[in-house]
Amino acid sequence: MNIELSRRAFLQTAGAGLAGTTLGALGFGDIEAAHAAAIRSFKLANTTEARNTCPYCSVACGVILYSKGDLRKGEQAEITHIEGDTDHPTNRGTLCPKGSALLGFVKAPTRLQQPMIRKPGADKFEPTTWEDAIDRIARLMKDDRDQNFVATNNDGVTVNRWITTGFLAASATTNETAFETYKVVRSTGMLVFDNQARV
Amino acid sequence: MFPPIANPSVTDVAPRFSEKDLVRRSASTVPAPAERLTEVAKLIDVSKCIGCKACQTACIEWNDTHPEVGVNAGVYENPPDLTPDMFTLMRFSEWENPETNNLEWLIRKDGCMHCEDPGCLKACPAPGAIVQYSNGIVDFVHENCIGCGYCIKGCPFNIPRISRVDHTAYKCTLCSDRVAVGQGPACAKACPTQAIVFGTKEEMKQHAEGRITDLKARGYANAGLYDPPGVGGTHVMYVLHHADQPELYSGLPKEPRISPLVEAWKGITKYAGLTVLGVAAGVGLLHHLVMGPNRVSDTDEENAERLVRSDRHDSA
Amino acid sequence: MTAHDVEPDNAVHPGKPVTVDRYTVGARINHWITAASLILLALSGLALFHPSLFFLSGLFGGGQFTRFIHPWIGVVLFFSFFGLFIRFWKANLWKREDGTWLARIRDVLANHEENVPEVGKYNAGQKFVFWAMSVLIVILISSGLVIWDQYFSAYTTVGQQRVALLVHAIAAVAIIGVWIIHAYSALWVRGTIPAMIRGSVTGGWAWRHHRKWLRELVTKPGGRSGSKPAE
Amino acid sequence: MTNSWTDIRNTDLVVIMGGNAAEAHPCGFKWVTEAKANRGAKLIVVDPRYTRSASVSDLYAPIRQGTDIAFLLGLINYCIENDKVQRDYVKAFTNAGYVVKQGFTYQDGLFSGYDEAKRDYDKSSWDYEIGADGFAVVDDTLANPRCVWNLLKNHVAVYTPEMVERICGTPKDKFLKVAEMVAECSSPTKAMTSMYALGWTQHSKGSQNIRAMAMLQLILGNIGVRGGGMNALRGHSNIQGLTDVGLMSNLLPGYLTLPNEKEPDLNAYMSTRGFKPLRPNQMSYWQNYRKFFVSFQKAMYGSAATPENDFAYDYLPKLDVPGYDVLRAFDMMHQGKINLYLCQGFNALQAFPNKQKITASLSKLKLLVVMDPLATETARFWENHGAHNDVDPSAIQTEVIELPSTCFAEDDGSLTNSGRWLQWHWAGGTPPGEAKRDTWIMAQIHLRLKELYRGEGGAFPDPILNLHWPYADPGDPTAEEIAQEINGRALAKVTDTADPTKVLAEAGKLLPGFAALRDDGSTSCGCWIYSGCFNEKGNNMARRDTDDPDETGAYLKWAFSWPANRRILYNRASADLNGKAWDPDRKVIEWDGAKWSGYDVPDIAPTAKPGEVGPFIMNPEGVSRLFTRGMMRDGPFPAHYEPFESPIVNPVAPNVRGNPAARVFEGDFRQFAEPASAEFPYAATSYRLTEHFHFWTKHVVVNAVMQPEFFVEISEQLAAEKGIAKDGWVRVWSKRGSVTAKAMVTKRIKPLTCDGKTVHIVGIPLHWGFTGAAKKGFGPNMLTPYVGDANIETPEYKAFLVNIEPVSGPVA
Repeated sequence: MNIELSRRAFLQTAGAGLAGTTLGALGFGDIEAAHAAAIRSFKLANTTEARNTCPYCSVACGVILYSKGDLRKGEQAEITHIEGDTDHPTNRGTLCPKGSALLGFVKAPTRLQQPMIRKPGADKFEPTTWEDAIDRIARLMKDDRDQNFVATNNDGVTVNRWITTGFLAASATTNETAFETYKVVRSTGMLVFDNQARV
Repeated sequence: MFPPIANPSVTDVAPRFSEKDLVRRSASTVPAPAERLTEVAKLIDVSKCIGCKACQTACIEWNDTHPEVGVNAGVYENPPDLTPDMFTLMRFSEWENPETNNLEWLIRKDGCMHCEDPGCLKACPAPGAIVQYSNGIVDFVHENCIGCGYCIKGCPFNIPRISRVDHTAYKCTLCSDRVAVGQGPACAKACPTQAIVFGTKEEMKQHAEGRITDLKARGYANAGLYDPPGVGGTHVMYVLHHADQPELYSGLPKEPRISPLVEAWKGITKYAGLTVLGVAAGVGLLHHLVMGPNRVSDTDEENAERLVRSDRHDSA
Repeated sequence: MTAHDVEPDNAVHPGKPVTVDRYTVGARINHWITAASLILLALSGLALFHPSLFFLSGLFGGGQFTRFIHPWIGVVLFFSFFGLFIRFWKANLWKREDGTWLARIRDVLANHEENVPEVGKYNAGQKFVFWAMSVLIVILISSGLVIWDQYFSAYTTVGQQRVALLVHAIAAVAIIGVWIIHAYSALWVRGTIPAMIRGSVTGGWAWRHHRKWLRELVTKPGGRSGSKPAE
Repeated sequence: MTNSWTDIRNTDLVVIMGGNAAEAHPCGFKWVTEAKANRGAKLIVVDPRYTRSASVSDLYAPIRQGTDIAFLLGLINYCIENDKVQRDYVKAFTNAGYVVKQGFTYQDGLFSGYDEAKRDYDKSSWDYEIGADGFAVVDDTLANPRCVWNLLKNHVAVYTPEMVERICGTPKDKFLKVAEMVAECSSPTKAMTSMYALGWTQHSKGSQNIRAMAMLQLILGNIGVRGGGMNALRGHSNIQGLTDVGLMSNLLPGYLTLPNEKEPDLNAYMSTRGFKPLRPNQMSYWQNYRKFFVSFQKAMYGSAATPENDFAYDYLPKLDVPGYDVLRAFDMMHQGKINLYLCQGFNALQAFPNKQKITASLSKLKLLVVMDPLATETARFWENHGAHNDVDPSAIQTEVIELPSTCFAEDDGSLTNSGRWLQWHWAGGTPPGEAKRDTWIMAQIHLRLKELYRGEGGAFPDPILNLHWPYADPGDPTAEEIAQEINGRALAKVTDTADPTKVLAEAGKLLPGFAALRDDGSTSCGCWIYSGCFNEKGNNMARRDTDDPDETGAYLKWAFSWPANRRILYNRASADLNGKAWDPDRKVIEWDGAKWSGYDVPDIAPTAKPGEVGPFIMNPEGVSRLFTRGMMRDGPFPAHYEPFESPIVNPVAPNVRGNPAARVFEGDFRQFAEPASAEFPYAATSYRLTEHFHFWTKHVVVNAVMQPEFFVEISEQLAAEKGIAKDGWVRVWSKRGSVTAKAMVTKRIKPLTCDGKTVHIVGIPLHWGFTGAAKKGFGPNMLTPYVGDANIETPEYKAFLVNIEPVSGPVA
């Protein structure tokens, strides 16, 4: 192929093309580029709502959990978004930096998934089953209680206390969990029993 | 209390504005929309802001961005700057007021101002990568973005950031997806003290008036609204206690405008440049047509041959 | 003085017509790499320069790739041109006759070269193109680095970047203008392009346009080879 | 809180002291900004640091941590001196006129009856003169030099503005400005609200900090009114509920107390409770104590609790010490006296003082069980994490079982907020992996234990075998079932005591409220103060009606507020002696000639006549107490005591170190720095940041982004003195441990001048550990002293001594 000719032709075309588009650029034409949708589709469409309260501080802001799937229909529900509940008189839909990021708590990589046990002296946890874990806890509790239960004090007064095992409740569990916990713990005679309100 | 933003609906609703409401489109022209939507605005009352960063976390959650866990750099700003994954940032500045001798901790939520005359859009070379709706929202369309970073240079507020992952520019969208279904932006909904409120621009100006009156009553004689005319006004406005000194708030520009350099680049240079090139090409063409090519004549060849021969004699 | 205008392996080959070596293979490859880079840069740069030319980004597979490749081609151009600069800078030093030549540019444009003084390897117009290219490429690469967002945005302020953008745009317009002169001249002055393709010109071409250079070549010891044509 | 979050909108002056509401409770703080914006309310912040609350305040006054009582008594002194007292309120609604026994004294920082060896008081002199009629002697003219008012006047006289400046480091002009603004609220038409939290509780005199402010609020007439009150912001979402339900060593639900071993039977137990009125006509509501107690025992033990066995009184353990609080528990553990420990979502390793002691204590356990949604440090106390948890796993013989529990998003139930609202929530997501609800876990433990006792017998199995367990699925009780149990049920028909024909509840039905409780075993009720939360009208905690007539912020139809859906406690005090609102614009309830009514549920019998029955119905006096008799361990009035670790010697009582009645364990005293220590010259304090919630949110990537790394805050002056660069690294150490941190050098902390000495403050936030998404870091509990408040044993986290130096970088 004759390079010189082809180059010449190309250069001439380019020159003409340039002149032509310069006119275009000065306002004598318009380029139609493909339009792309600017606005994201609304991500809460077709999700299921559940009313909840923020588990962090005691302002107890109302939040709405948005999920794919409906627990109330017996489905698996995956929470996809959490935001403030505007109907709530205290927070009126607002949330603090913790509340706004609640989804990250629900889905934290460090959420526990299964019961684990760490044997004495071991340097890591091993998986166990609920069955084994509860059995082990109950067994050790009973053994310790039977061994250390104080039925009467030195003065012969019935005291029925157990102080070699302790229970520490938190302060983000529900009142219902709290009361059931109270029943289970106190019925054993445990006195070393406290909750986060202490600190 | 300013009416809070209602809970979102989970039923599918059609967006209230779309392509047909564009008033500007980068590197292209759009037909004027039939009628302009009511202008919206976000008002940030710095005097009510407690710097809690709820706006930042709500923004991350809503926009599904993934900023990295950084380090502490001896300041409260985290991340240290806006990033492609952090569209808004609380900036903190400690200022000792020389008039009162009191410390003031001036905390400003930084982010896109949604200028009426957007410098980013002006600078953008990619058709349709930046659009402006008639309600005032300036939005980036990532499918069209080429990642050149011209928007950063165009922006008087230094807002857009280019992603190192997909090489497109990111900034606050004013939650266009929420506004499109009648919601307010995620940050405004989250803001615990309603330091951020959202509504029509007129409402926001009115609301600001009330706030400024309150601030003046508390001794802030220079309290005022930041809605800079240099960029045609903004759709994100501030109430400042010291409106006479916006620079105190981590360098909020006092009289922002699109840089004259950018104006020159996108104005005169663009047109003059192409004209010069067009003319140059045209002159060449014309010269060729009139004068024709400059050819070597047979005489020239003979002269050359003669020269070569004579020289051989000389040197022989 | 004369040595500047004569590349060591340039030679005159007697014959009919006489042929004169003008560019070595290396110089030609170097030139065409530079030329290709410059053209690609102009095309990709224009795509980013003006919306109506954005369609040119299609030549590069779209805006994203245009944005990506443009600065890299710039780097290629810079080093490639640097090679040309090393080769040719001496031959482009300004000489007395260049002033006269320039003063009589009208005659040149009117194809009346007989009225201008004899010039060496390059005439004043070519020297202008050479030095303009040199200066503009330095300006373009340095301003280009400042606005190469992907790697260098952190090293300058936005204010500096804005200056760089404007400078880059103006310099780019200028260099395209220079290029138009260069390319047009090559077209207009017939016989020039083969010099950069085959490496040689005819004796008549040299006599007509660069007589002084031809004389120097002829008088240069070993300036003439046998009758073998240049390969 | 005596009031609610939404009530703060009604205030004229907010005093944030001992808290940092804007940072720790941003959405509640909204109502402060609303009051400011809509009512022109003012905000005062008193804090060692210029906090984010201070950033929106009208007045900020610095204070040295641990000196709040001096500041507050200084305010009381100012108000009394300048006659800025709501005199009618004080006379009618406080014990100002009550005459105190001869023998009560306060001298050299000590009240009468101090026993240095026991670090305790004989409190017998701290009481009223009792008249021949059996009632307390009262001088309504306040002339008697031994009446509470005059004793108080004398007690606070030493706290002059100069003394406040000397102790607290608060410049006198700032203090006086605060005092002027506070004093204005003595007007019946002005209300001030106090918002406080752990900045007041986490001191060796935390309870007295709060009392001091409560006393100020009483003399200003701000208790019971809209926009007033003592508002504990509180920490966790259900810290109020867990306390209400009594999950503490010495408590039964509803603030009933566990018997001690000096109370062998129910009668002995009741003899010190069920208080008789100290003045004629008073309600003295604790007279109903027996009804609450018996109903609780019926809820616990059902048919096993009978009149014959004192309603299973012996099933309850009897205390030999005031309580096995966490500090005592870990001290016992440290001595090897505790074998098993179960943590239900409480990160003990990070939360308790002197981490080294906590690690050593946990290492002595046989078994540690942790139930938590997240991977806590406590469950991994045996794991080596370099300097952040420098232990040798092989040397730790504790078996650890970690049980995954659900989080809020995965269970139904109620939480009680700081405004006492019980709010129901609904699950929205499926639990991850094998995570189980706490209710399931606790049921499983109980059933397994019961099975073992049934099969094997053992030590006193009766309470376990007879624990009332009335759930449809015994292995998995539902939240609704338990909520109904808490509310209470009629076991037999319950009728009105005044009108036996009127049936309050048929047998088997849910009780309408605690007024229907009986002490004969015919009712059961898990937690009397919650009664009414889930009755025959339905689950009142789940109510979502936002109706709020006249926008008072009461929201009576939203959820349920204990007690009896009351939103403002002591709201009878919002009206004057005749039952008319002190401030007509701020009416809560008023007497219409026959009964009390208004925007809230009256906190008094609806027909109790205004002149006769006092507004503080839980007190046998019927009035509030400026002088608290023998009810506090460390004195009937607050007095300034320095923290146990203090940069100066107590200026008002140089010979008293710390709170003289605070309990200090053997060995811990040796680990305190001396007062005005040269070795540990800087006053440190610990606190939360708004970006994080305790040790949870470091597991949340977004929050880790917001505040990624442990740091300490110091003044520019201290940084210059020590050569510490902004963004540099520092080592901070106390007598108990050492941490490495990034330095945040700020103008927001300024050195104070106290007792003529420059006191530098070191601020230490608390959110980091060695698990989660944030950078690994230290907790302030590496440094904090092992001592608690004299009354409730909350650890002294807010004031201790450290030293600081620049270092080149973190030790690996």
